[in-house]
Amino acid sequence: MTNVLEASDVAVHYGGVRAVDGISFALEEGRISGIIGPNGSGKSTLVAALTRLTHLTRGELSFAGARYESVRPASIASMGVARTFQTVRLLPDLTVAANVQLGHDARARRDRPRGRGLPAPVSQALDRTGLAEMAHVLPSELSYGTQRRVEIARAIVMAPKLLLLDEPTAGMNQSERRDISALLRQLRDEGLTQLLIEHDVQMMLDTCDHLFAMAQGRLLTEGRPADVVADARVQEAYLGKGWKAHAGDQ
Amino acid sequence: MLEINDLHVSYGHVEAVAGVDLSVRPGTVSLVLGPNGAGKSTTLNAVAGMVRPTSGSVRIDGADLTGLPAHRVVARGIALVPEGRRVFAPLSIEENLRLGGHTTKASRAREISDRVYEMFPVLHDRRRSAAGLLSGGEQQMLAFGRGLMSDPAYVLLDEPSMGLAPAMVDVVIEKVAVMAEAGIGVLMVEQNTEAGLEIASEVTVMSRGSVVFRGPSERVRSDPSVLRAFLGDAALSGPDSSAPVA
Amino acid sequence: MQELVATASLGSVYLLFALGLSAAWGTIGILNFAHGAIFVSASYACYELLAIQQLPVQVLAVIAVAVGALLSVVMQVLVFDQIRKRAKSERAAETRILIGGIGAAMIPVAIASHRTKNLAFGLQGSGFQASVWEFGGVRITSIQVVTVLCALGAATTLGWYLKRTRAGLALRSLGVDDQVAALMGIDRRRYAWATMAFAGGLAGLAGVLLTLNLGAISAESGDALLVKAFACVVLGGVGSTTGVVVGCMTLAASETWVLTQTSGMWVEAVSFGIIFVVLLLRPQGIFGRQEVRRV
Amino acid sequence: GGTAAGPGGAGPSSGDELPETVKVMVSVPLTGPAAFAGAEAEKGYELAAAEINESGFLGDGVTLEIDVRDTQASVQKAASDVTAAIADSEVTAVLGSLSSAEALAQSPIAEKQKMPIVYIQAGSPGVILGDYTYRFPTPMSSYYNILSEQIAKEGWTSIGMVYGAWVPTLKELGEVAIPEMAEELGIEVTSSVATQQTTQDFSAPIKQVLESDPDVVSILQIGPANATAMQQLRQAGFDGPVLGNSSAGANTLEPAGENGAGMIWPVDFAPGTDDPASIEFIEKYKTANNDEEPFPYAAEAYDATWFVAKAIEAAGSANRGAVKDAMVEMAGGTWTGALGSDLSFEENSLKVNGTVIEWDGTRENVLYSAN
Amino acid sequence: MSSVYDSNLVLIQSALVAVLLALSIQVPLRLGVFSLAGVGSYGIGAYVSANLVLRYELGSIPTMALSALAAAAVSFLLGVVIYRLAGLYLAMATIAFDLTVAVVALNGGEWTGGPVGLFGVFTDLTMGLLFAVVALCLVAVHVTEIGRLARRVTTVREDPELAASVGINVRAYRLTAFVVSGLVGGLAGCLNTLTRSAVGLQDVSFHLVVLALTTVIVGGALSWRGAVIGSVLFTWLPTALAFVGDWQELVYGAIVVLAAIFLPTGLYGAWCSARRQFAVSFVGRRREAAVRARLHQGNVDKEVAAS
Ligand SMILES: Nc1ncnc2c1ncn2[C@@H]1O[C@H](COP(=O)(O)OP(=O)(O)OP(=O)(O)O)[C@@H](O)[C@H]1O
Ligand SMILES: Nc1ncnc2c1ncn2[C@@H]1O[C@H](COP(=O)(O)OP(=O)(O)OP(=O)(O)O)[C@@H](O)[C@H]1O
Ligand SMILES: CC(C)C[C@H](N)C(=O)O
Ligand SMILES: [Mg+2]
Ligand SMILES: [Mg+2]
Repeated sequence: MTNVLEASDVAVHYGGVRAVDGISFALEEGRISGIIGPNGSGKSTLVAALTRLTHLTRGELSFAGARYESVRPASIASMGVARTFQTVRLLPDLTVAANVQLGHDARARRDRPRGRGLPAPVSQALDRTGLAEMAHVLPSELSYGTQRRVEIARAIVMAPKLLLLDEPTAGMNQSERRDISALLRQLRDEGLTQLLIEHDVQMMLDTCDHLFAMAQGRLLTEGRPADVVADARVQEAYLGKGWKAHAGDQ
Repeated sequence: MLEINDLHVSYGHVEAVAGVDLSVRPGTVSLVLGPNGAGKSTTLNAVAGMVRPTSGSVRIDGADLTGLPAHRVVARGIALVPEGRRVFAPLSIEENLRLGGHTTKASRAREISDRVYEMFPVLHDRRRSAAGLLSGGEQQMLAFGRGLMSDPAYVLLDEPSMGLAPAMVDVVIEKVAVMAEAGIGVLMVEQNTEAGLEIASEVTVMSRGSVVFRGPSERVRSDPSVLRAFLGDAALSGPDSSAPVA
Repeated sequence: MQELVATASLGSVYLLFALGLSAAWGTIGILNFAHGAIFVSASYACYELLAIQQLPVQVLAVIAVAVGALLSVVMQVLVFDQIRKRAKSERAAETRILIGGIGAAMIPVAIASHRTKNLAFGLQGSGFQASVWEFGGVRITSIQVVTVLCALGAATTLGWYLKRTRAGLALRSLGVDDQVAALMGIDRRRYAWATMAFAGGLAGLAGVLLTLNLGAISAESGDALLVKAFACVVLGGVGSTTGVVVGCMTLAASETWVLTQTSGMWVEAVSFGIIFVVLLLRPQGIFGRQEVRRV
Repeated sequence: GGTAAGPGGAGPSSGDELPETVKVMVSVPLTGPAAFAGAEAEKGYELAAAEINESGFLGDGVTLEIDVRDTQASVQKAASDVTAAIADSEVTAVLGSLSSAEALAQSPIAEKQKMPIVYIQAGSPGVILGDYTYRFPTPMSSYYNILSEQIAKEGWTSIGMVYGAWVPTLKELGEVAIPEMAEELGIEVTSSVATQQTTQDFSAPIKQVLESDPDVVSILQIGPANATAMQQLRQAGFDGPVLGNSSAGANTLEPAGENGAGMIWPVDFAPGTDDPASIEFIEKYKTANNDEEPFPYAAEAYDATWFVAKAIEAAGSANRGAVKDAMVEMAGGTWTGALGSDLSFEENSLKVNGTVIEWDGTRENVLYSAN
Repeated sequence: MSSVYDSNLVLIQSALVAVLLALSIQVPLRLGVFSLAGVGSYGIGAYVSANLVLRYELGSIPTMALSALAAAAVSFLLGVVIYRLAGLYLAMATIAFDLTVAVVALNGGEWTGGPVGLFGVFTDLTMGLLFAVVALCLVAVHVTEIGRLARRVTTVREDPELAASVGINVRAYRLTAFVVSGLVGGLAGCLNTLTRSAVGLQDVSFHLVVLALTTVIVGGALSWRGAVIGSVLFTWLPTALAFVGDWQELVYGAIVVLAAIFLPTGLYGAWCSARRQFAVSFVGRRREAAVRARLHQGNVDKEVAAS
């Protein structure tokens, strides 16, 4: 198995805050990797570093074997990396379809195939995220959970080699999450490598092939999801009693 | 008692909430469930005065608050912790909390903020830094803490556990239970159904802007199929049926 | 030495004017381009009043403050509140508020210039004559002293109020997100009116003091001051009271320096060059806070 | 048709007889910063037109109609007025703006499209372009040196200046006319500070000028700035004589009160004159305007209107080309009117002798007239 | 007809120039760059073109090309320098730039004619060419308002970080905004000089900044059509208001205030929403209703039911 992305000794410090503090890891091709970790442990900052949206205090990044820690953020997309944001970032004046099309624009220069219809990949992405009926609505008219689906659709339509998802299902209920989880797995089966951040441990267990646990900007442990979740340090730092009770039920 | 009667809210000619009845007794937690777009947030926003209901009424102990602007609703003892955190990004954590206590006596506000810091030590560590720099979960903690600062009689929580790590979800849920014990009426929208059900005494399920099920939470806890029965058709429609995800 | 006096007095005039502008902009997010018109109108109202009734300057100052405050609140109610109510987002409202202010400014200025036939007007009807003191070759007028004291007093009070009081914090929160501020129990309108009254009052005071200081102003005098005050606020950093003070004094010092050291042809170039360079080094102004933004 | 600079209208056709109405357009600022001057000028235009029509100067049954338009202090509007006049085949001539910026926009259009235009005031070089453009009177800089007499008489030997470099007329005075006059008199210019349009506080430049310790200070500003500069000059401790310019007139100095007293400046026209033609105008003006005394703008406008009327009469035609020819002829001779008697033209601008006046804190007094 | 055209010729020319000046502010605005440097470019274009004609006797087309390029080059350098600034800070820095150009114009000696300016700038510019040049600019801007480019422009304005994540080089877009603003602004200044045959200090002043901004905002900030509407309106307004005499400034001000309040998206925006309203209420109501109905359907919490 080859590694799509490798990071070595990555650190991001903001003044005295060591948001990410020396992390090395690799994302294997064709797998869904997950990151769990307490709030403020540096997960989103790590994604920002991987997508060059924040500076690196130190460390090296490589994608498909090529170093990229000093390219500009806009080149990340053409490398084949797409992402969603932890907070919904949609353009309020564009319809849902146009917001999704923005992702499509990144890879296609022609945007109107025939007539006035949407390009095939766009309609497909809308279908897969359950947004087909809402294509011509403005984001402000959607509820929070539905807005998050648009974020996901915009990322997958870019047909990336690597997809980074920062809490894509926050604000969704369990069954909606299961749908998204199924979608992600299907995408994996189609060969898409993914990095998923979620606080829903059950979902992570169901979705991920590999799990990283972070705490205080460092990697606590990594491995098979069930093993990581069973790790005492992870239980201590992250899961709390609620999970134990739930795990007992199972 | 907080009573919501036949509440209707429209955005333009879309009716987001179409005749919702709800009530919250002091000292209890009332849980609202429902799919995305059901109108849960809209209901809470209408109670808090963020949007104007088109008809229906909101009362506390018989006194009418329907359509009052948000700042006057706060004065009547209702606090809303809005969806999506919405902390004052450029202001410090401390200032965010002080703003939460804008209508509270200074000494009382200090007392509450001490408790918030105790609950979320990370907020205390970073109390002078700008709220906008916090991680998503940390901001959620701050938003929750800020909501407590007004020392409300009723608190409306819109997905308080969103983005929180499991251990923090426990802290928040526990805190909500404590609040209810102290006599505060809690109206909570929560996607983390299990956690919510643990402390709720009543459950309401909304779909398409109206209430489709209401009952005591024991009934749901002991027999989950009850919920499904009440959700009926709605359970079968939605993105799942029309737009296969998997 | 005399340069220092000139700087302090010019800077204080800028300051009195800029403080109000900055107070409304840095808190409730209203960059009022009618501030100059309010300033002129207050002074003009005093001038009209003097034609009817002889009044001492102290009374005139009070009247100017009242007129300025009133006009400013009227603009808030009739223009800015209305724009806010209809704008989709804060950003969309920002430019419209600018334009609304520009339009609103034309109205009182048109009245004043019609009535004065575009001629200079002054407050000599008050019979006020500034005393001139001389200390070791340095000449200071009583009006200069009063202007400096008023400006510094107002700046100190404002700075303290915004930083230390509950209301000050509430005001700052309104500038960030007024919907959530309302959820905290903050009455947006009341604060907005109070702020605008304060800003307008200061503009009125500045109007009278400047008219006495210069002897005469005309209906258009507000415009030039507006650009400079805007520059001072940006230079110092929006939302920082210390910043406004520093911004005003910096601009005044550079202007005085250029005017006294050179033939004066390049004054504007030097002062705008300074603004340019400062913004390059500190994009958020000297005392401004960096925008809080994370990815 | 033609180039973008405008259409080529022919104007009233040449004939042996004048039409019943001869149309002349007036385009001056009646609003904005120069409105006070425009309003005074308007009285002059109207007084002259009334007189011309009452006396039947253009012949029996021929009336001169003046169409007054406000340039609204806008250069575009001023230019568009002239284009409109050119397009209107009934308009014979234009009485152009008194502000340099507006006149500069009007002149090329008029010259190119062959429309006679007569300005007042507008003191920039580019205003007079050729045989279609005339001005009453020459710019202030051309008669400013009549102040030499006073300077020599008082024995002043040094001068310092604070001048508004953004006004063409004042820049010309500050950088050319006064230095030349000083050189001629053998006196020293000790300091010269330029101010900008946005300068409102003059204490710094005044301080710089006073440091060089001149006998006399020259304050060259527009409108309220004159009053301010005088007040600050006095507060800075200078109580000597001050040379000004004619835009300190029209009671502009009143707000400075006592501090304004002692400023002297030359004008092309002053009510205290002893020229018989001027006195005649003053009497007529007073009768028409409740005994008010005329400002120079009214006298200039009065003469400009008469200039047009006389050209039409001499041409015996309302045709623009014919009127222009008449104007060329007249500009070669002498002129007697409100501005004085037997005056000559220089490059299509009326040369005036000038009068020196002094502001005493409440009114203007004539010190002397040049001859 | 032709006499109406003739007598309004100057107004038509002014409107055409105003359209370009408005575009020079609007284009950066659409990219989220609150730059008012277009007015400085206008001044540069105005003075450069006057010199090209007076000194080198160039024809109108080379004059236009060279003065637009000169302004664009300066604007580009400005962009490189102040790229980091945002919002009203950028606005202030660009105002400072404009006023600096004004100071240079005042002190430029024989190159600028100082306060007098330069005059007698006659060329072979025809109305046809003038119309053609403006139309060309409008077409070029129109291309950025449709399809892919429009979406990308919107993204750069609304959310630069999102833009980067979908592969847009934000810096390049923003610098392009400066260049385009310089080109169009410079061209506007050049055309103003060539049509009026004179240039002076009034051609680069704060007043012009205010006018251009007002034009764009009242006309509509998000489309060239807004710039056109605004320019026509503000060019004709003074003439149209002549009948109110002395009070026209007052009426003018009131109109601007009312537009700021009641037309949150400008005149063009108001026209668009009126059209949309019409479409919704008479044509698409049924379709819209169907969409809305779908919006309300969510899926159900099967997890709860199953657990
Ligand atoms: N720009 C910044 N300046 C200062 N501190 C920052 C900045 N960005 C992030 N931090 C801090 O770095 C830490 C890591 O933040 P990050 O958002 O990566 O956490 P996270 O793991 O994504 O948390 P969550 O699960 O709550 O989203 C937090 O404590 C946060 O406050
Ligand atoms: N500002 C708005 N304009 C128009 N429609 C809106 C607006 N806000 C919400 N809606 C619509 O109202 C309905 C109810 O939305 P609401 O946000 O209350 O749902 P919700 O139950 O809170 O969903 P979620 O779980 O996703 O937060 C949705 O169909 C949504 O599309
Ligand atoms: C009215 C005057 C102040 C005009 C001035 N003489 C000029 O040339 O513009
Ligand atoms: Mg995060
Ligand atoms: Mg919601």
